[in-house]
Amino acid sequence: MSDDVVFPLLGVFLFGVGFAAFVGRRHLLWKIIAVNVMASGVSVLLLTLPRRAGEGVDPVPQAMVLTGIVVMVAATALALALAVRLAGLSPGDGRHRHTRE
Amino acid sequence: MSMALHGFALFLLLNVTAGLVRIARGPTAPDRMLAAQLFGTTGVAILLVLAEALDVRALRDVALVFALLAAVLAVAFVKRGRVSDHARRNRA
Amino acid sequence: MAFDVALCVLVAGLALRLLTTRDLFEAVILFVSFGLALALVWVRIGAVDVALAEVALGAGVTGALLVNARRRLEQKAPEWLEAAHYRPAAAVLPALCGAFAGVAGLVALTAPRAVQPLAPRILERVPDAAATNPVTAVLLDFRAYDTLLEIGVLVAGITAVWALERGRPAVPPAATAEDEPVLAELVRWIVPLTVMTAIYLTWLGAYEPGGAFQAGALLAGAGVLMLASGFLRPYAPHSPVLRTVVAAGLFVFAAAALATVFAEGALLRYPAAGGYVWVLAIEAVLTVSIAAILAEFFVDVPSAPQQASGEQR
Amino acid sequence: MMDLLVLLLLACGGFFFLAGTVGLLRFPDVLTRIHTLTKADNLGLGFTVLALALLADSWIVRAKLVLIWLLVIGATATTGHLIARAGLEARDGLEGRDETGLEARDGARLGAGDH
Amino acid sequence: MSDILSPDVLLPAVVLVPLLGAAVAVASARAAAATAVITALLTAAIAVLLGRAVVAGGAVTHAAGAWGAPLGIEMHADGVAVLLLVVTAAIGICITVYATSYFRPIFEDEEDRGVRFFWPLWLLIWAALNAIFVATDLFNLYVCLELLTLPAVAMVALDGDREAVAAATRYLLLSIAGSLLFLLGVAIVYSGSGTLALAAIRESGMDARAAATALTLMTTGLAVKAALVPLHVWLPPAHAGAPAPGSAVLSGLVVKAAFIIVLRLWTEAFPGSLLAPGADLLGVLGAIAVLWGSLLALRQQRVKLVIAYSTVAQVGYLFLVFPLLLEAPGPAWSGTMYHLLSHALAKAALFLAAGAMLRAMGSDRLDDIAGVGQKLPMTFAAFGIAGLNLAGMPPSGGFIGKWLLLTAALSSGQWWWAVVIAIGSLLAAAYVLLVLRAAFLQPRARPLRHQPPWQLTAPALALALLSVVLGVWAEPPLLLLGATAPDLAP
Repeated sequence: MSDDVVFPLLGVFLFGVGFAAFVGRRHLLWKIIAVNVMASGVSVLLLTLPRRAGEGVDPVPQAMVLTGIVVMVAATALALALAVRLAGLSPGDGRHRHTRE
Repeated sequence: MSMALHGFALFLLLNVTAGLVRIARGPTAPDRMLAAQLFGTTGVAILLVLAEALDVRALRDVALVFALLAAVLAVAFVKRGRVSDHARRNRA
Repeated sequence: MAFDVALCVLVAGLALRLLTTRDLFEAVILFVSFGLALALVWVRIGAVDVALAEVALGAGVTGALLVNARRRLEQKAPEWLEAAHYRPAAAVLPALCGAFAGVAGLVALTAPRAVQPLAPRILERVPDAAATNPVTAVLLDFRAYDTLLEIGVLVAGITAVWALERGRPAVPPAATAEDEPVLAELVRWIVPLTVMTAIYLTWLGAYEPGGAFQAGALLAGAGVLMLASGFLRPYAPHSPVLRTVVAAGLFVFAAAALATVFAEGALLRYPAAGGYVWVLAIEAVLTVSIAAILAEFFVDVPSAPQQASGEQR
Repeated sequence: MMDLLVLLLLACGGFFFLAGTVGLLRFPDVLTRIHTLTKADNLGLGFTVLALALLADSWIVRAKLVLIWLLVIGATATTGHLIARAGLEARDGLEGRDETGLEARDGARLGAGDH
Repeated sequence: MSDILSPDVLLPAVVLVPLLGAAVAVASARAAAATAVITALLTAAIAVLLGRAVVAGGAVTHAAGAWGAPLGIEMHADGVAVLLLVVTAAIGICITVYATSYFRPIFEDEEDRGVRFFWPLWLLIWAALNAIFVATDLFNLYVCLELLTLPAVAMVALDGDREAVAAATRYLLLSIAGSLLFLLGVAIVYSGSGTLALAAIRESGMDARAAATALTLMTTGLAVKAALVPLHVWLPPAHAGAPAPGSAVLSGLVVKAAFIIVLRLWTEAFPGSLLAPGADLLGVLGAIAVLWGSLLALRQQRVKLVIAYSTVAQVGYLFLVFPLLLEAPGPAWSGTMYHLLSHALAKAALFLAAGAMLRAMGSDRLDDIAGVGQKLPMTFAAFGIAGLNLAGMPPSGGFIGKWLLLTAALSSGQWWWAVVIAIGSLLAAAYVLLVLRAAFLQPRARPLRHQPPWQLTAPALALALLSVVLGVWAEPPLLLLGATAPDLAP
């Protein structure tokens, strides 16, 4: 019985703290980590919410979570690339295209 | 036997939880790497035990993947984790 | 069960520490550990396919990506590690957001389940699908259209990263076995085994947990190992070979979709006789493309060690 | 009889895993921690694998178990070696040991963060 | 074998063809431009043919894998979807022509302008847009949204200056968070209804409280992507920082795609009884967006920023539909969709025109374009005509959209929305005139650094004229829209 509650609770917790950290932390890398924690929370909920006692796992949410994981990897890689690029540019770099004197 | 295996899995999990304190405490990066290493080895053990206890063959494949990739993080850390010329220049 | 509760406490604790620590390296290690602990959660929930993907990605690509990004940040902008960047925003908004999420989650938790769930209806039809593993059947048959678009997302991701890394520096010279005898020995053993396991997982996916994503992520892990240790030189950024391999998965999958629209009258409806062969062929190409894309994320985000970082551009 | 043996092996495995964790937490520096951890954990996993091999119903499963064990040993040995080298330099505090391509000193210091 | 021109082939092809084109454009940098042009022509032709088929034979449904909902995913093209596909095709052709010239280096210090990445990114965005317009499945929409977001973010960062990269980063992070809110909503819906098909959710007898929660989560997540005030902060720097053809896609279409999803969730997936409580809030936020966005547009010094803030305002109009739908569904629905379509054309035209100014003068600051109106007649003609749309003046399509919205507001007795619409139109006229005044009434003209070729001027003018055609030739589109007005009976 408690089984049916403990994992969904974990999902809610992960999503909540992830969301709070996403808003609350300024550092880009932690924002990126925070959305990943949020995504984990959603995945847990996707898998456990539809579950009923005594049944196997629904394959549809499993497929959704797999898709979601891959999407998150792509998004994370892009976010990291952006962060790294941003760190390498000082204010005013490459602005000539819009404000050529 | 299933009870014993479940109990053993729980023991391993608690063991690894304790070991993770080292990640938080550090103090150096290699210490933290070690704690992750502990997680890797114990994780493999937990997966193998659960595979037997739950009778799910596929978990051994998960453990196999785990074992195959156990070195990736450490290698990435040692070979690419080192710090910049910038820091060195600042120190000089 | 005690194990589940302990596991949840562990995952929750890891997440808390991960999100509150101020040490970037600790966060990287915690993030990887978090992923591995999560894999145990998937195991306990019974989602072995997901566990396999989580382990393959978490132990291989994700951690390495973060390690690299951290190093590049330190190179390019050490001030990012200084205190100003760690100043938290006002506490009210995060608290509100967390509470909002919490309330929404609790409503979801207490809401009644569907009167007519989908799972039994899907499981009933799996024998008609092109794979006997229900998850693979959903991914490559029932909801294959989603998977096709998802490969598009991966290709979009790598194209985007490439676009950001225009004019990236030259690749470093390859390492030799003399430089790193121990590592060389490990690579010599691990890589062939990984390739074999990846082939096995691709093939296995039709029947049991496994499939293109898991195999691709595993293969990418081996790629990252070789790239990081210097035994594999990254391809030149825009080498035609690399680009072709990256695009092949999307191209083959989309072409198969178009072909089935013409031949079978519906997108990715496989021919009655050879559905299994179609799925296997698509999965094989996808595995290679996914592996190439994931490994290429690693090459690009950090790229090679630079001699004179900071001054470039 | 068989069950007893399995339980015994599991207990041994558990003991070594515990020893590894205690070592990781209590030992004074990186190098000693590496030694205990890699050795103890590999032994612990070895006993566990042995126990599971007794329970296994086919030789394929046993072979897989042993393969996994060997892989983990190989991985920990290599990473232990690499981390040790990094840790050594962190301890010695040598400047610019470039012949190994390592500058883990900085990694260590930055890794230590603000503790 | 199916007939190549049967709607059952055209419907999936409208998504698959740009995807295939993108794959080829990724694989071969050399063939990317040619691939993109061919793909654009093909996709546009498919969209038009599909439109003809739907006009002639009614809505088309295609069941992927022949499973049918709820087991599999269905694509559905009705009147609205077809209008969106055709307008997207028109914009798509123009942008493709424009981009063949826009990225050519002309200034001495310009190196690689990233055009070889523009093509695959643009085709992926097009595929994602088309996929969203014909989607009928919640999770499918999530994947489409991600397929839309990643290339859109890359598009913003393509020019590579710091502001653009910072804007792209913010856009990506907010967007991911929005997607995850959406996905949490999907989890709740799936658990409570046992289906992901939009139409089936309503009939599933899902718990009302859970449905309301899911709808709130998904609307919030999408509001980020649609840049509804107060979640709009990422938009102006992102849309102004992207290269002009990218800005045109982002402002003209990408933002609207998120809105379309919100609208379809509210009208198709969930019962009308859920509409009432949240509708006024969305309307108020929309009204704030109209006023605040317009006021900020007036204060900008760069043409692209003026246009970007104008997008914030114009998106606001779209959200006025929610309070109006309940009382006056017919005109509210048609008016909003009409506004959306004509604004998509006009906004794309404006950004393309701004890009031509940028290429001609090397800057889009109001000071720098002072007095150049006569030297760039085509460009400023496009700007002026598209500006008519924003101000809602006849004979533009924007006039019809706003007129219908006004009708809906007044006939349902909610005169306050009418006031907002009127003030917003006046402000829009003001910021368009601000740009035109700088270009025509200020004396000190600088020499053109570069005479923009026809590829940079004709597409903008064509789109601007199309937005007027939409105003003059309004009956057929309105008929199509009327046939698809939502049924909100509780």
